[in-house]
Amino acid sequence: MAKLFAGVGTSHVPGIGAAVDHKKTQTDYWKPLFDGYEPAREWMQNEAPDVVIIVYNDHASAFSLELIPTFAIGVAERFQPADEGYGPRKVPVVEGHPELAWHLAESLILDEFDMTIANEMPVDHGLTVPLSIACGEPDIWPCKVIPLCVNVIQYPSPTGNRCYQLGKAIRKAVEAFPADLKVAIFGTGGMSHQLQGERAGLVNADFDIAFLDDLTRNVDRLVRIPHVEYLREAGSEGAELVMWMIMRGALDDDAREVYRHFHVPASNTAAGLIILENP
Amino acid sequence: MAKLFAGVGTSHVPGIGAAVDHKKTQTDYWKPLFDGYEPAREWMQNEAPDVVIIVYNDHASAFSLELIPTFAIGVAERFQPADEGYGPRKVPVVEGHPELAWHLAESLILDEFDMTIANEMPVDHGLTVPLSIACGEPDIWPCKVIPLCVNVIQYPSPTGNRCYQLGKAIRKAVEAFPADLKVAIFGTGGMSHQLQGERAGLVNADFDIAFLDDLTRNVDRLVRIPHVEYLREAGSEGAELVMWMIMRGALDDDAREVYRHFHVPASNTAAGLIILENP
Amino acid sequence: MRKDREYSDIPGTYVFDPEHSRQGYHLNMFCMSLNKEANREQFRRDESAYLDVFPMSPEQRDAVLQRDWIGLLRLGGNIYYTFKLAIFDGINMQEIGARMEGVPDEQFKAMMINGGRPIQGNRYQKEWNRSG
Amino acid sequence: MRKDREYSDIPGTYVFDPEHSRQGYHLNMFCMSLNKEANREQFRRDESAYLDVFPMSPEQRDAVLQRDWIGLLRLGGNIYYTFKLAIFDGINMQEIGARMEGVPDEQFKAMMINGGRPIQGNRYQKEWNRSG
Ligand SMILES: [Fe+3]
Ligand SMILES: [Fe+3]
Repeated sequence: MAKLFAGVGTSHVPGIGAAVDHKKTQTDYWKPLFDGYEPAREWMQNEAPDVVIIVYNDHASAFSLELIPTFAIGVAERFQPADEGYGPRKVPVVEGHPELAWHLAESLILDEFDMTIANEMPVDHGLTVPLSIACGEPDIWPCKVIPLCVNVIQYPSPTGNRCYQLGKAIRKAVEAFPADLKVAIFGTGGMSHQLQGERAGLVNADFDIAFLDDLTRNVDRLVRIPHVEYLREAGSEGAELVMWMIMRGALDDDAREVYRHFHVPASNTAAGLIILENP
Repeated sequence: MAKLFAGVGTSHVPGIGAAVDHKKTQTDYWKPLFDGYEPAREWMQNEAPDVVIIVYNDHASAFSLELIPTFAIGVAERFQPADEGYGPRKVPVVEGHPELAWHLAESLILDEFDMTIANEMPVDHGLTVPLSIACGEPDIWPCKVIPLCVNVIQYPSPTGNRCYQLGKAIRKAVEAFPADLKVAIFGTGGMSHQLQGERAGLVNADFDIAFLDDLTRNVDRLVRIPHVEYLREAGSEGAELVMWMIMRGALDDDAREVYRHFHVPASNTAAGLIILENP
Repeated sequence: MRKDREYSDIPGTYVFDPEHSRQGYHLNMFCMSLNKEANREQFRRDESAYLDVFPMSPEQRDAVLQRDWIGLLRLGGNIYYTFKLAIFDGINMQEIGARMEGVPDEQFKAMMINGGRPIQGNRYQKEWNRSG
Repeated sequence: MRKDREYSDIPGTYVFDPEHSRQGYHLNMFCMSLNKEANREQFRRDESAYLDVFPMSPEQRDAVLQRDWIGLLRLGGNIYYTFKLAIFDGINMQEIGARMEGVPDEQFKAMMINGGRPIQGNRYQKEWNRSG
C-alpha cells in the first residue's frame, strides 16, 4: 500500500523562483536563504518520494474570479507551468499521478469533502517554486506531483480546521491506495507577509516562529487560528499559512521536526521551511 | 430577516422544456403531466417568493470534464440560458441575487462546505426547466434565482448526507441574512430514470413513490441511501435525486407536504413534483 | 471498466467513474465542443477533419463516425456528452435509448408509454444472464 | 468596503471579501487578461482602447491608466490581479509596496532587509490614528 511518510511546509515566494531562474541564488541577498535550503534538497534526494502532493494556491493564473474553487485537485497526466504575465517559468513540465489523484478525489468526495476535480490546470509559482526549492534545477522533476489548489485569495478561504480535517482524509485515502508508493505532502505559502495596502511589508517573525514550533508542540492551537488572526498577525497574504494545516493533518499526531529554516526577507516575505516526518 | 419557507422537488427533463417551447403542452402525450403542474403554478403565484435557490446539475453545458466542481454557487447578477447544442432556450435571462448569494457562499465556506464560487455560469435545462414548470412562460421570471449546481455526472457525486447537511447550512445562512426576503428552495432532477446503456428506459415507480412519501415520513432513510442503491434502483440518472436532499435539509424536520404530482413517462423519465412547506 | 465496484453487477449500465472518465476524456470533450454553433458548422462540413484535433483512439473515432451509440459508452463516453452528438443529428433521447438497446424506435417508445423498463429482473447482471 | 467586519480595524489592509470582489470584478478580470502575451501586446499598443472592452467604472479606468496602485486596491482590486499590471510595467513587488505606502523604493527595500514592517503598532487602525 502507499505510505505518506513526511510533510514539508515551505514558502512559495515568486522571487525565490526568479532567483533560481536568473542564477542569483549566490548573491548576497539570496545566499543565506538558499544555503538554508541545501539540507532540504539533500533530504529530498535521500528520501526520493515517488509522489508529492503539493498544497498551494493559484494566484490568478489557472483560476480567475469567473470560478473560484475552494479545493481543486489536479488529476491530469501533466500540468504546464502557467504564464503569470512574464511568460511561463522555464522549468520542467509537472507530471501528475492520475491513478492516485483520482483515487484521492473519489475517496475525499465520499468522505464529504466537496472537491473540484481538475483535468486542465496550468500551475503557477505557488506549485513550481516549492519544487525548485526542494529539487533545484533538474531536467525533469524527480517525482510525480498531485496539485491540490486551495482558494486563499477570495475571502473566505477554508478554515484551519477544515484544512486540517482534509489532511486527515488525504492520509486515509493515500494509505488505502493499493500500490507501493512513497508519498510526501507539501503545505506551501506564507509565512508572514502582506503584499497589499499601506501595511505592505509586514513581517511578524514571532508569529512565524511560534507557528513552526507549534507544528510539533501544539497543533490544536494552530488548527483554531481564525482568519482574522492570520490577517492581523501574519498579514493578508500570510493567511496562506492555512494551507500548511492540510499538510499537518496528513501526518501523525506525534510527527517530529527533522529540519527547519527561517529567513527574512525573501522579497516582501518571511520565508520558512520545515520538514516533519512520521515516527 | 430572510425566511426560507418552502421547498419544491421536481424533475428537470429537457423534453418538458421543449414541450413548453414548442407549444405541445396540450397534446395527448404531455397534457396529463402539465395538468398536474397547474396547482404548482398557482402555489408559486400565490406565494410569490422573492428568491428561489435552484439546486440542479449542469449537463455538460457550463462545466466540462476540464473542471468538475462538486458544489458551485452562482453569485452573478444574471445567468444566460446555455446553448446545449440546439441553440439556447428562448426563455428569459435568469436574474441572480448577488447579495444573498455571496452571503450564502461566505457562510457556507465558514461552515466548512467547500463551495466553488461562480461569477460566470450559463444555466442549462437543469435550471430553466424547473422555472418553466413553476412559472410557465412569463416575459421575465417572477423571482430572483440563486443557482446551486451539483456534480452528479462524474462519479462520485456528494453523498446524500452531505447534501442534506448542506441544506441545513443553507437554511441557517438564509435566515441570518438581514433583509426581508421570502426564499424558497428547489431540489431538481430525477425521479427514476436511466438514459444510458442497454438498461436505458428504466423506471421504478415504487422507489419514486416511497421517496416522495419519505420526504415527510422518514427523511433519515433517504439521507442514508448510498450511491449504489440510487444507481441500481432509480437508474444511473435517477441518482440525481440526491439533489432533493439539499432542498429537504433546508426545511424543518416536520415540514408538511402540500402538493404532489407523479407521472410516467416524460421522455425517458418518471416525472415527479412535490411541494413542502415549513409549519 | 473496473469489475470490482459495488455497482459493477448492475446490468447494461456504464457508471461514469474515474476509470471511465479517464478513458473517455477526449471523446467527451469532442462531444462538448458541439455546444458551440461555430463548431457544429465545422463538424457538419467535414466530420473527419474536425475530429483530427481531438486525440481520441481509433475505436472512439470510428464509434463517433458510425454513430455507434452503445460503443461510445463502452469506450468511455458519458451519455450527457454523447447526447450532444445525437442533438447534432436531430435524434431524441428515446431514439438513442432504442439504438443503445438495439430495438426499433417504436418498441422503445411503447415501452416508455407503458411505464418504462421495469425494475424487476433488471437489478443484477445475473438476472440478465439467466434470461439471456 | 464594509466597516462592520471583524477585520475592518486592521490598518492599511484591503481584505478581498465579497463586497470588495463584486466591486472589483471587471477591474481584476482586465488585470487577469494580461496573462496572455497576445493581450499584453494589444494593451501595449493602445491602453485606452484595450480597456474599452472591460466594463469598469471611470475611476477604475483612471487608476489603471495612472498606475494608482493604492487606488486600484481601494476600487476593488486584489493585489494578485493588480500585480499583473506591475509585471507588465516591469515593476517588482517591493516597488509596488513602496508606491502603495507612498515612500521611496529604497526606503521600502531597506525596511524589508531590516526585518520588514514590524507588527508592533500595526495591528489596529487606532494605533495608526494615534501616531498619525
Ligand atoms: Fe501564494
Ligand atoms: Fe439532470
